[in-house]
Amino acid sequence: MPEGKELYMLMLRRMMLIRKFDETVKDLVQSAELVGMAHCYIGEEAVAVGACTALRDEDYITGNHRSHGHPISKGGDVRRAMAELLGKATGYCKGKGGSMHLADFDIGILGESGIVASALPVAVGAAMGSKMQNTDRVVISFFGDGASNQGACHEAMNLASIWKLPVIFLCENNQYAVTTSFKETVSTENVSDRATAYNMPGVLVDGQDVMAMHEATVHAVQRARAGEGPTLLEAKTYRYEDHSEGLNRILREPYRTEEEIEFWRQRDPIDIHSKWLLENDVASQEEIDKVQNDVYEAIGDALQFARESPYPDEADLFTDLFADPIPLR
Amino acid sequence: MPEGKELYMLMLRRMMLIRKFDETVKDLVQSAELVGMAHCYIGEEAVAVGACTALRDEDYITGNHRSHGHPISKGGDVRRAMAELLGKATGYCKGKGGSMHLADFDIGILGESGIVASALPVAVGAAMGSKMQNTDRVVISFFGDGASNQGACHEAMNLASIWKLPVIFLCENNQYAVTTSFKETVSTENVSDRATAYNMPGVLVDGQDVMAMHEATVHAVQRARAGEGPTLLEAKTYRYEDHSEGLNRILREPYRTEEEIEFWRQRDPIDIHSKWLLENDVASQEEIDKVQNDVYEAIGDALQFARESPYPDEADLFTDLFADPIPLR
Amino acid sequence: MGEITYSDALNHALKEEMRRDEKVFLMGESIRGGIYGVTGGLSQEFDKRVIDTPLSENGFMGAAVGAAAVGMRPIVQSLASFAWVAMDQLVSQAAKMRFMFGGQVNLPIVYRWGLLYGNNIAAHHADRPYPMFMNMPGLKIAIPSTPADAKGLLKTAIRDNDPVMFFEDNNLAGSRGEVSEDPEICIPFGKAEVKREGADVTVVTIAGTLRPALAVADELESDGISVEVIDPRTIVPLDTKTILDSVEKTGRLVVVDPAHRSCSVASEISSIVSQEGFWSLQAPIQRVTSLDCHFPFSPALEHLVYPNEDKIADAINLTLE
Amino acid sequence: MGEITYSDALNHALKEEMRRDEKVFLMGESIRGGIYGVTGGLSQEFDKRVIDTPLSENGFMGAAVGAAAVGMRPIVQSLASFAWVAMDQLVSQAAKMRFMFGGQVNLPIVYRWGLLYGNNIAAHHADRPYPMFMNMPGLKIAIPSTPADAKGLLKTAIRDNDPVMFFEDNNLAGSRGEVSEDPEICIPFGKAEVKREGADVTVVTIAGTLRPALAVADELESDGISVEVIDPRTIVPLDTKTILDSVEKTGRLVVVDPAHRSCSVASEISSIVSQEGFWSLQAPIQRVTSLDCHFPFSPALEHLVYPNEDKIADAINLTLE
Ligand SMILES: Cc1ncc(C[n+]2csc(CCOP(=O)(O)OP(=O)(O)O)c2C)c(N)n1
Ligand SMILES: Cc1ncc(C[n+]2csc(CCOP(=O)(O)OP(=O)(O)O)c2C)c(N)n1
Ligand SMILES: [Mg+2]
Ligand SMILES: [Mg+2]
Repeated sequence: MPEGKELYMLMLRRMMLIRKFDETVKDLVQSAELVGMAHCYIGEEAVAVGACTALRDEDYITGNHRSHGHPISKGGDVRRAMAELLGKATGYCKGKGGSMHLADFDIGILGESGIVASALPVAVGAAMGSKMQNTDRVVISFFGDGASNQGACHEAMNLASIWKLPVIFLCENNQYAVTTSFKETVSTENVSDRATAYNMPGVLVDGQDVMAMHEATVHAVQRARAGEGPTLLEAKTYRYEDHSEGLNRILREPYRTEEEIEFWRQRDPIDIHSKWLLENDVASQEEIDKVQNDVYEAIGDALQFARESPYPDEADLFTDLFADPIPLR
Repeated sequence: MPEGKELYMLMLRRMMLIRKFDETVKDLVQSAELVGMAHCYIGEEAVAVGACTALRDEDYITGNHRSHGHPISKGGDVRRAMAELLGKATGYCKGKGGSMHLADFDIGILGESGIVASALPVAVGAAMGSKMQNTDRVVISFFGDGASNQGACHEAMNLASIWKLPVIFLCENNQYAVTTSFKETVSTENVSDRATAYNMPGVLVDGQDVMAMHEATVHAVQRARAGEGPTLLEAKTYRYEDHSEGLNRILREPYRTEEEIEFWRQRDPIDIHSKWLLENDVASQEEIDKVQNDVYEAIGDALQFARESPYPDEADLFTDLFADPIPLR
Repeated sequence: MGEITYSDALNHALKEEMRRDEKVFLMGESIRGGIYGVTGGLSQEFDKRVIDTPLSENGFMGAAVGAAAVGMRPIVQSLASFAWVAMDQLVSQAAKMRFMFGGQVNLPIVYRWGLLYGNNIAAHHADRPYPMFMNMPGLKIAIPSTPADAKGLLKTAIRDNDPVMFFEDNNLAGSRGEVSEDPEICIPFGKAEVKREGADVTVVTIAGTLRPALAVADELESDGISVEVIDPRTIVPLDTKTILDSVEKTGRLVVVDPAHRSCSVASEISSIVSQEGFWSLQAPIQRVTSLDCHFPFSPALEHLVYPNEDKIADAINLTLE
Repeated sequence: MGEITYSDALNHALKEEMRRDEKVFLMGESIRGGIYGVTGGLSQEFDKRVIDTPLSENGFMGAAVGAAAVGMRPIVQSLASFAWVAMDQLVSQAAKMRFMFGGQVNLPIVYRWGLLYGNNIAAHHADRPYPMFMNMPGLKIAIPSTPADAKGLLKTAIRDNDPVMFFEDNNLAGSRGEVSEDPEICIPFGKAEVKREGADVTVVTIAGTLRPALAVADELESDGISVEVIDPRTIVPLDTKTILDSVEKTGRLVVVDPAHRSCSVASEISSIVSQEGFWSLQAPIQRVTSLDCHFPFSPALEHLVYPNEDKIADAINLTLE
């Protein structure tokens, strides 16, 4: 696992990759080249990047509908991700999943779930498997403030706690579920306050600060690997974009103020980290710009790859439903 | 609502009614006169009686599979309850519900659910309805330690809290779910510790002491009527019987010790209350004996009523599915 | 009378019924902002009767049962794919409560389910669970396919004293049609509508498949094939008589249903007709359904799963062979 | 070979497969004590591989998916009526995951569901949801009706690399039959068994209805009516060929299914045969199912809902009219 400068630059790179990836997604939705639904992670990059850089390749993550940041943070391939979004055969899921369902089992990305909170029990199961097989692999399960009100969340956290499983429940509290403020739906002040109900540590982290996210996750990972059980991390963060691309067009009333959005834009995770790199003499502006340029190129390349990739074939429809296939009706 | 001696004697009477009712149920199961499943409340009587005597007739309760104590505590008719258990047309549900599904909507008994924790959201809805209709009716939802691990429990408590609904969540912690100790399934020491996760008071009560149960419930009811929202009460209690009648026959290994059972028998709720009545000169032994005799008579009468009642008619099958009926297929 | 959209027709039904009866209220996720179209403007007029909920479908769909049990008339809004997380309350409480308690309680609840499919929405959002609910006693099920049916059936659903599963096909959201402004016009449950008369083949359609079926019928007209198209509108209760009468006339039946094939409504209607209309049938009944395969995201694949005009035309032709 | 009970047959299958492959483990509520019969003795031999869970079905049934995704082979035990609370994990994860992720992952999970009905257990415990799961792609479904099938199908289910819904009819728990002791005998999925040969009418039975159907067949024999009885054993995959071949021979079909009527497996089989076997049919197909009504508790009512010998005999006679 990278350390020191290598780590810090990797954080920068991955945050920038996500940003550029999702800005491209925005454009593609606007031009109708990308069909279906897409939920951008812009503004929240530090959360997944800080967390996933605390993991080994063989560790696991599960994610949700806001779905591009998690796999990219875990080292996912932006080409295959972009191809998936365009429904191409070269995509992560051969075009069968689309934006909300990226997965790369080879590097522990156990997949994103479009059903809110539905991946949490799966994450618990992966941790069970890890423990039963005597590996020390840990699992991070990403979920939103909205998801925290689902029953699945309760059951998953309790199971993980009583069985002391190596799971980190990482709540990305971007403060809204679609248009509904978490203050109106979560009965405690913070989602992490609920950790006491499961006898696990609950840690509130600044989700705009990739270094803080990383550090908090490192602790939780240590705890998990040591067999001490799960942790609930809550990252306070913000999404700049609509809940999903294009949704605001049909919104009758704004649900958040321009000031609020602006406040959070001032706390941009990439800016904060860039500044930190500069102020601590970790990297020069040129180095940062170079990462930026590399990332632009990588995403440009990914888009080209996706565009040039073939669509799946009719015959592909009839595969992948079962491992031991049966005739389809 | 009764007070003073009238209340204390009512408590005694209802506890004795439940005890005798369920002892009769035991016999009926043994002799195979009662078919299906039956879960006895023996040993836990103080919980529901202490709680329901803090309610008005028009207040609501919901219950679970351990299902005879709740309606009797709320003033339910033992004749109609017993008739229901025998599947008779005169039963509360015309024989359609049976032991696990007693209800009396006329006096706020919104029904027992055989699916564990499934009545909690219903209770929350009744409280919503109460509030929307500007009544000050409150709801008590009874559930077990096992039920506390269901997602429905989490969702119900959070909803009640954010909407400040007049619900009391009353956990009957008899320490086991079938053969599984709550210590192995609940991640906190007490179920009531989870109240903080919903920003509501969590109160641990001695479930063998009907006076303590009553007092704790009175407080929670006041809070609910005042619009201050829900409370989580946890009654530590114990069931003397099998999880359901006859289950131990097929059990391979005992899951609790004779000593433990004996310990709790020494804390019998009816004994404790009788002693209290005597020691505080509220009632004489003769008065207590008289209640006992009355109760024996009432249950004897209920059994006779149930036995002599007719079974439902074939035609009854085709009613009650819909209020605005459609042809049945 | 005027032409309005399917979405607006639903909106009007809600508005009229909420004005008519103050016990009617609405619950759902982010519905006050009207993000999903239909509820726009309602929070302004009815304020506290339009409730934004947390993401706790099992919780609030069960709360609807409790509220109904004590005298309210809740309407719950969600997407069909989110029924899975709430299944226990829908089945164990909404569908079973009345019967189990011997008829002591009425449960006037409308669960409004958006049906998304055919729009590259992928497997997690594309469910069409109405056949499953049809296998569960205690639930009425309506699936309107025109603006007029949408309004008229929703009004009936709201006034009905039983839990109604009301499926709204989002593919029709913007489709337009004549809709009466008379607030007393309700469409009774259990009455199919012959959407197009014909003599040679009966086509029964569910939800959004009415439109491609009508298009095919128009096309085949020029080949001299006369197709009768019937929309049952409610599948519980199901108007078997209208369907059987039609098959008696035509001797041929195609059932089109966007649900997966096995144990679909198409299967049910097919088995009813093959039993009760056996002696009228001159050819095997054909089912045109979604394949028993999840909806893939890719635009290159999705349409292969779903019934379409070609498949409907082929099926009709098969019955005429 | 020896006569053992249906429950013991299941127990043997579990034991043999757990010995064979240490990735196989068991989860469920209070299963270590063996209270539900089948798991008795397993916790003694396999200790940590037999896990008592909290009452969190959605949680642990989803955990099974996660465990399977990383290489384990979980077996989950529950009752069919408790599927509702876990529906999201069963549908959104177990059934959809493999397809949605383009085949990246195998999910070798067996969900064992006890079917209770016909024992005055009332509506909350009497569900028979297999037709609903049949409407959901991605799940294989087995429903054994004899001890030999129970053992052989469960072994196949455990070795299969896909999620299998395995329904165990508790009415059969104590029924006895010959069962091979050879640990390598597995019964393949998708192969119906002709349980009794006959020439006049084909009766297809699901789950526990095999026994009353065989009894009726024996009785009708003396009236000179020869009944063929077929148990599909798995409904996904469904062996339509064996059924169609039989109908080709007999020209008559009765399908018996303890599920509710609408959108049942009986509906599905009926609609398949009425389409693909149309020209063989000499009489309308009859379905004998549970009514579209919940199971009432009362001993006076419950049996009215359920298929029984009389209803099966009547249906057979109808096809012969
Ligand atoms: C069970 C379920 N209910 C509703 C939805 C629709 N939905 C998708 S995302 C979302 C909001 C989720 O909020 P949160 O968990 O805070 O995540 P965020 O979008 O803010 O990242 C909703 C309501 C869904 N996908 N699944
Ligand atoms: C959803 C669900 N899962 C499992 C069961 C089977 N079951 C019935 S009661 C019970 C134990 C319940 O324990 P608890 O909630 O503590 O109540 P107690 O029986 O101890 O009063 C179980 C597992 C059920 N009825 N519903
Ligand atoms: Mg959020
Ligand atoms: Mg208990």
